[in-house]
Amino acid sequence: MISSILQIRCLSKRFGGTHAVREISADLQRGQIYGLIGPNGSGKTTLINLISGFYAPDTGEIILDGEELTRRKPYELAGLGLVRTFQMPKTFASLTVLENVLLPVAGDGRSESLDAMRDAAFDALATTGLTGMAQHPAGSLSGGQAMLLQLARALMCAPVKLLLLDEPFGGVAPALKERITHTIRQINERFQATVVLVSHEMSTIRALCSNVIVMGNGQVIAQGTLDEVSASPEVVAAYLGKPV
Amino acid sequence: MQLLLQSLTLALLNGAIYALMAMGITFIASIMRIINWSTGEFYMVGSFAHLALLTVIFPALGLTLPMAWLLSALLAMGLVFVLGMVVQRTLIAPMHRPGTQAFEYATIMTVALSVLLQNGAIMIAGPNQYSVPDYMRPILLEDLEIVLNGSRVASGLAALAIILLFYVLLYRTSLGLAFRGIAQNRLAAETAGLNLKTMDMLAFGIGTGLCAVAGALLAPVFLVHPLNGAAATMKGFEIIVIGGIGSLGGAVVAAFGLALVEGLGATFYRAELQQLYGFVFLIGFLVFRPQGLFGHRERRV
Amino acid sequence: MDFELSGKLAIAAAAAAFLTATATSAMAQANATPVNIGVLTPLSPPGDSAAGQLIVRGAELGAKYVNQRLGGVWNSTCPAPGPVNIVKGDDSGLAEKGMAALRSLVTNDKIAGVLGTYDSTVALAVQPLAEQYKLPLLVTQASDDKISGNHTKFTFMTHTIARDRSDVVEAFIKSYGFKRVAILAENTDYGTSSGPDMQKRFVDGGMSSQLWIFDKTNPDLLPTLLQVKKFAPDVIYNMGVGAPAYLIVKQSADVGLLPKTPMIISYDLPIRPEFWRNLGELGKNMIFLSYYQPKQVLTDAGKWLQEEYRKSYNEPALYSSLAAFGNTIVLAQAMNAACSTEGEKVSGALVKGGFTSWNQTGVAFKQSDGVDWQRSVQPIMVLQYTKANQGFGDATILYPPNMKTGELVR
Amino acid sequence: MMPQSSMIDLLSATRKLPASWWPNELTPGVAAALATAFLPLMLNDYQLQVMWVAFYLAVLAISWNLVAGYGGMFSLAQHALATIGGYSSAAAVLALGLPVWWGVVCGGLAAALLGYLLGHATLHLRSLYFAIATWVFAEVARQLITINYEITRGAMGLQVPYLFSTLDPIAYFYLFLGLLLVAFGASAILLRTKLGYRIQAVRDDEELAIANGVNAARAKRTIFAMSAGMAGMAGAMYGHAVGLLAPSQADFSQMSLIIIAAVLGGYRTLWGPIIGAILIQAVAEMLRFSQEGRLVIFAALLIVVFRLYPQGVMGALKILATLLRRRRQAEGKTQ
Repeated sequence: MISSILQIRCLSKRFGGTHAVREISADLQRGQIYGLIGPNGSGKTTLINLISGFYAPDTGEIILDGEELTRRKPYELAGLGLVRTFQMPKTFASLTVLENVLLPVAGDGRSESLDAMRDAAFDALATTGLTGMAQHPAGSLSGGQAMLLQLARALMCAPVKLLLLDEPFGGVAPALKERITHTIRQINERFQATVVLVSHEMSTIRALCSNVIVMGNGQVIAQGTLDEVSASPEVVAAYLGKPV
Repeated sequence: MQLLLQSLTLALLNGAIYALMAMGITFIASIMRIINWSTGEFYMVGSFAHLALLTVIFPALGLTLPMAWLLSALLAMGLVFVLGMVVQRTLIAPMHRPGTQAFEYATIMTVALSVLLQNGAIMIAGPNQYSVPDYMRPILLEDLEIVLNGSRVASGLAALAIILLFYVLLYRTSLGLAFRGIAQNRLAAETAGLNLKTMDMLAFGIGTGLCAVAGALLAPVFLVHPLNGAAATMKGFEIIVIGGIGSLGGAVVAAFGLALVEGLGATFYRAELQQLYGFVFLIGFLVFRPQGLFGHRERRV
Repeated sequence: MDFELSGKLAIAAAAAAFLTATATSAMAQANATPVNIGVLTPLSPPGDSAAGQLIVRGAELGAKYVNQRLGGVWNSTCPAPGPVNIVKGDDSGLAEKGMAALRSLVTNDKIAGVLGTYDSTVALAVQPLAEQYKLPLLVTQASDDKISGNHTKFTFMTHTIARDRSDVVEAFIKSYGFKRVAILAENTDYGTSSGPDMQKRFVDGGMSSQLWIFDKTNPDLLPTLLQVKKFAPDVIYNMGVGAPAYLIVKQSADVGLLPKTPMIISYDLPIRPEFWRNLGELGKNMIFLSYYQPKQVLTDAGKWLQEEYRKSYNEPALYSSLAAFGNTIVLAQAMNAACSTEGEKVSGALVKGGFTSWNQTGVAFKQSDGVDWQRSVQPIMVLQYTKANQGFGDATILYPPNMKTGELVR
Repeated sequence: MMPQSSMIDLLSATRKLPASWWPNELTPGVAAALATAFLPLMLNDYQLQVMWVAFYLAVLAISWNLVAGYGGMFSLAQHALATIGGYSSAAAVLALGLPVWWGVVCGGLAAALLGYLLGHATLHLRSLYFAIATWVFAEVARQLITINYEITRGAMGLQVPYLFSTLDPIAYFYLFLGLLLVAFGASAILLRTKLGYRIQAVRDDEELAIANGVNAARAKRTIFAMSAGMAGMAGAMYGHAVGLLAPSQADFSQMSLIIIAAVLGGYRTLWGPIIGAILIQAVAEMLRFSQEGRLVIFAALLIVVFRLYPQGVMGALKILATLLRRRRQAEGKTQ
């Protein structure tokens, strides 16, 4: 039985003179929640963009559940079970919240009718606590609610194999953080989905993640439990900006 | 040979004129991220203001100045600068509402404005075409058997001077620095403490003023009538695409390139396709280099 | 009884008196009812609104003339129904707008006839409607020969078609011994119908001729003119209308064609006051086609028009205005001749012909073969200015030979 | 636990779900069309002519609203696509000898094909460049039709056969009413299909749509081609209703009119283009005393309405409805 879900081999990406991601290799296990941490500019968002197909890598390959992703179009990835959220919570502002949640079902390559997925959509809304907003335009949501909406959409991308979350707690009211944590757990449990969580909040990382990956200067500099990596001298150096 | 030489000379003069025509639309597009569809109409308003100043108001005041045409053209530019700012503040700025795509809404507004100004001019100005007296006597290059229209030369030189002044404004003043910052990144510029409202208003005023001075300078060459702005709109759009939005140098190079392509194509191949040569040139850019000559690709995400 | 009877009689008499009075006043009112004549012409883009305005001016002055000088329509032999009134219909130069405007003129304004069409497309589109409504349609300035070639009962044409102009220009050019003719035609119905026709004529006649069609919205004609220069013509025929006509003159000078090469402007643009303001010295020696000349003896109506036009607009009337004026008074005369405003009768009267217009030629619509079906041919003159700022009246008449007043100045 | 208001929302949400292919907007649309079908009993020829031209303009405005309003592609070629539809139909009828109805179909298909190719070439461009690119396409089409006058008769106008043997505007009134109903119904249904959601999602946020599995490029191309086909078919019918084609139909002033109609009525609304087109025609007829000023007044009207209510007449109506509802609720409370 293969328990590995995502394999990254020698992934690199340059922007002009800056080497945003350099030769990263990693292997993520099915059903785990990973924390992806590192100082600002260490390449976390670039890595997410590479895995989700928004950037084409200069070198390297990404394999999701045995499928090579690098040659896939970004929109095909959702159908393969790879779902991501954005740092600035994005919504389809002129569609209603309900329509937002149903949108993945309207994506290319999905055969279910919108009608058949209605109950699932309401389930997703209930999980994220947005039921009362179903008929409101998504543009009227607060930042935290919009983040929850992203997760509700993720629930509709079933079955989710890999969920990439870019700063889901940034600027979110404390009351909603609980909801977000709860939803992430739900997705993780329901689909046995692997979650990669980029965050600066160590308390939520500690609460959610079994494993932590630390990036610094475009490379993975440490991996392990939070306690293990906190003890690593490279990590301390990267955060404090001192040479090793 | 003589034909080629003459064609090249004329293309060079046209290039300067096209550059001035396009400067305003490019500038507004780079700052405000909208297309000013009423570019041609501000050009037309400028030409009428110039006509009125030069042939009615100056004589009525008993003004007889050397280079009165230049003064009059600059006054026309000033008038339209103010008009442009008023239009921006009252009609275009309010369209930047949250939740709307500013580009579409502002563009629709300028389309409506162009219909209003054009047909208003038809109503007010009537059916005739006007011109102003030539600015300079024709220049005869006898060895080459080339005649140059004095007004073309004068307006071409004035155009170059204005472009140079505009260059100084953009690259040697703090206001220019602010404009360039906004053109790069509106959000960052706002965070840096620039008042985008005021800057947008100024940018629209300057852009329309540049269109207007083009119309004024070209009054003896391309005449004054309600529909004379069509060429300015057309050249402006072509040059925006070829030169790349936000690049002053790109616009100037594109203007000369366009004038050359059109001039040579129409002189040495079929003349009735003149405007289509420019379009083909432009389509080439859209397909192979959509960011234009000096524009930069925007990073996504 | 008696009282009752006389009472009844009195009431009856009073009623009769009342009825008579009402009827008379109603008739008086009916007499004052204006006869509406429609002017269907381009007054907004994409149509050529400049031309449309001139046509409207001519038609309105035509109505004024009919009312002041002819005493309205049905003035002599029939009980007069009243003055003529002009109703404008804007066709924007578009066929569909023209149809709607004509239907509006018929339904809302109950027009008794329509004139003014400027674009051939509009004329061709409304022609079947005029048949349907039995409405006399006087085509003022559309020049496609299909219009008269369609042989419809209610369409009448006073405008020159490609062939007429070609005839005159060809005869003129031949008589002065020109051998190489450059034709510059705009890409409107005017240019694309006459330009190729004329070039073919010249080539068939053993001359050398080349045709350039240019876009009306393109203000930079220098490349075209450089080709013209390479062709080295001994005469240039300028078929621009409005702005392009001026631009051809100005830019011909820029490439050195003017003042060496004679240039013919295809219509009477040079008689306008802004001609000299716009062109100055360049206008010297300009040859142009005109449908009249001030020294030519105009009819009383024509003289009246020029005077009134100058009073109203402070400039001489151009052909567009003259033609619309002529159409208006011809239509009024036809109504008078028919003693009716019914389309059938008016068009019958029009075919009988014999109307006064602004020039001495008069107007008659014979049902001749081909393109001369119900078309009144107007004489065309070729004039030339010989000095800068010359008055229109002082221009030399070069053609036709029987009106010639001087020699061509090169 | 759940507050009462959100329970109500939930219930109404369940009702308003995109469950059925029959969209809510379609019922009043069909009702209005049926009511309109009786209008010829009251209207004269001229009014019928004005109405059918309004319907034609409404169809073009609907097709433009579909790409620009719902699809976020600010195209400026709708008038040219309609013109191309007209000339393609003329080619099919005059050169190939096909029946007029087949010509109309050919016109729609030709415009759809060109629209697809144009979309393929330009849809990757950013909004500003895309607008200019489509404008260039329109301008090239206009100039080519004008220049090749030996084939198209250029500005002299190409005479084409009428669709019906009669010139009676009643026939064309019903023809264009039918076309309008089809165009309205098709867009109402389309917006409730998966493709409709895809394109609206792409309009709101292309990246997010892609991340949710939407092939944005394909959705845009498809909508663009459908809208072009709608315009082309309308243009072809127009040609056979007027009996004449001319390059002036591809003049930019016609595009301005389409934009004014769609935006005045209500940008990004289903009813807006129809209301706008009819309003424009009605105002034009009321302004018959000032024909030259017609476009000036339209433009001024658009500027004022658009400035106050960016959602056009539909937006103003919505605000009015909300105010009325609030007042009624307030009255209900006081009683």
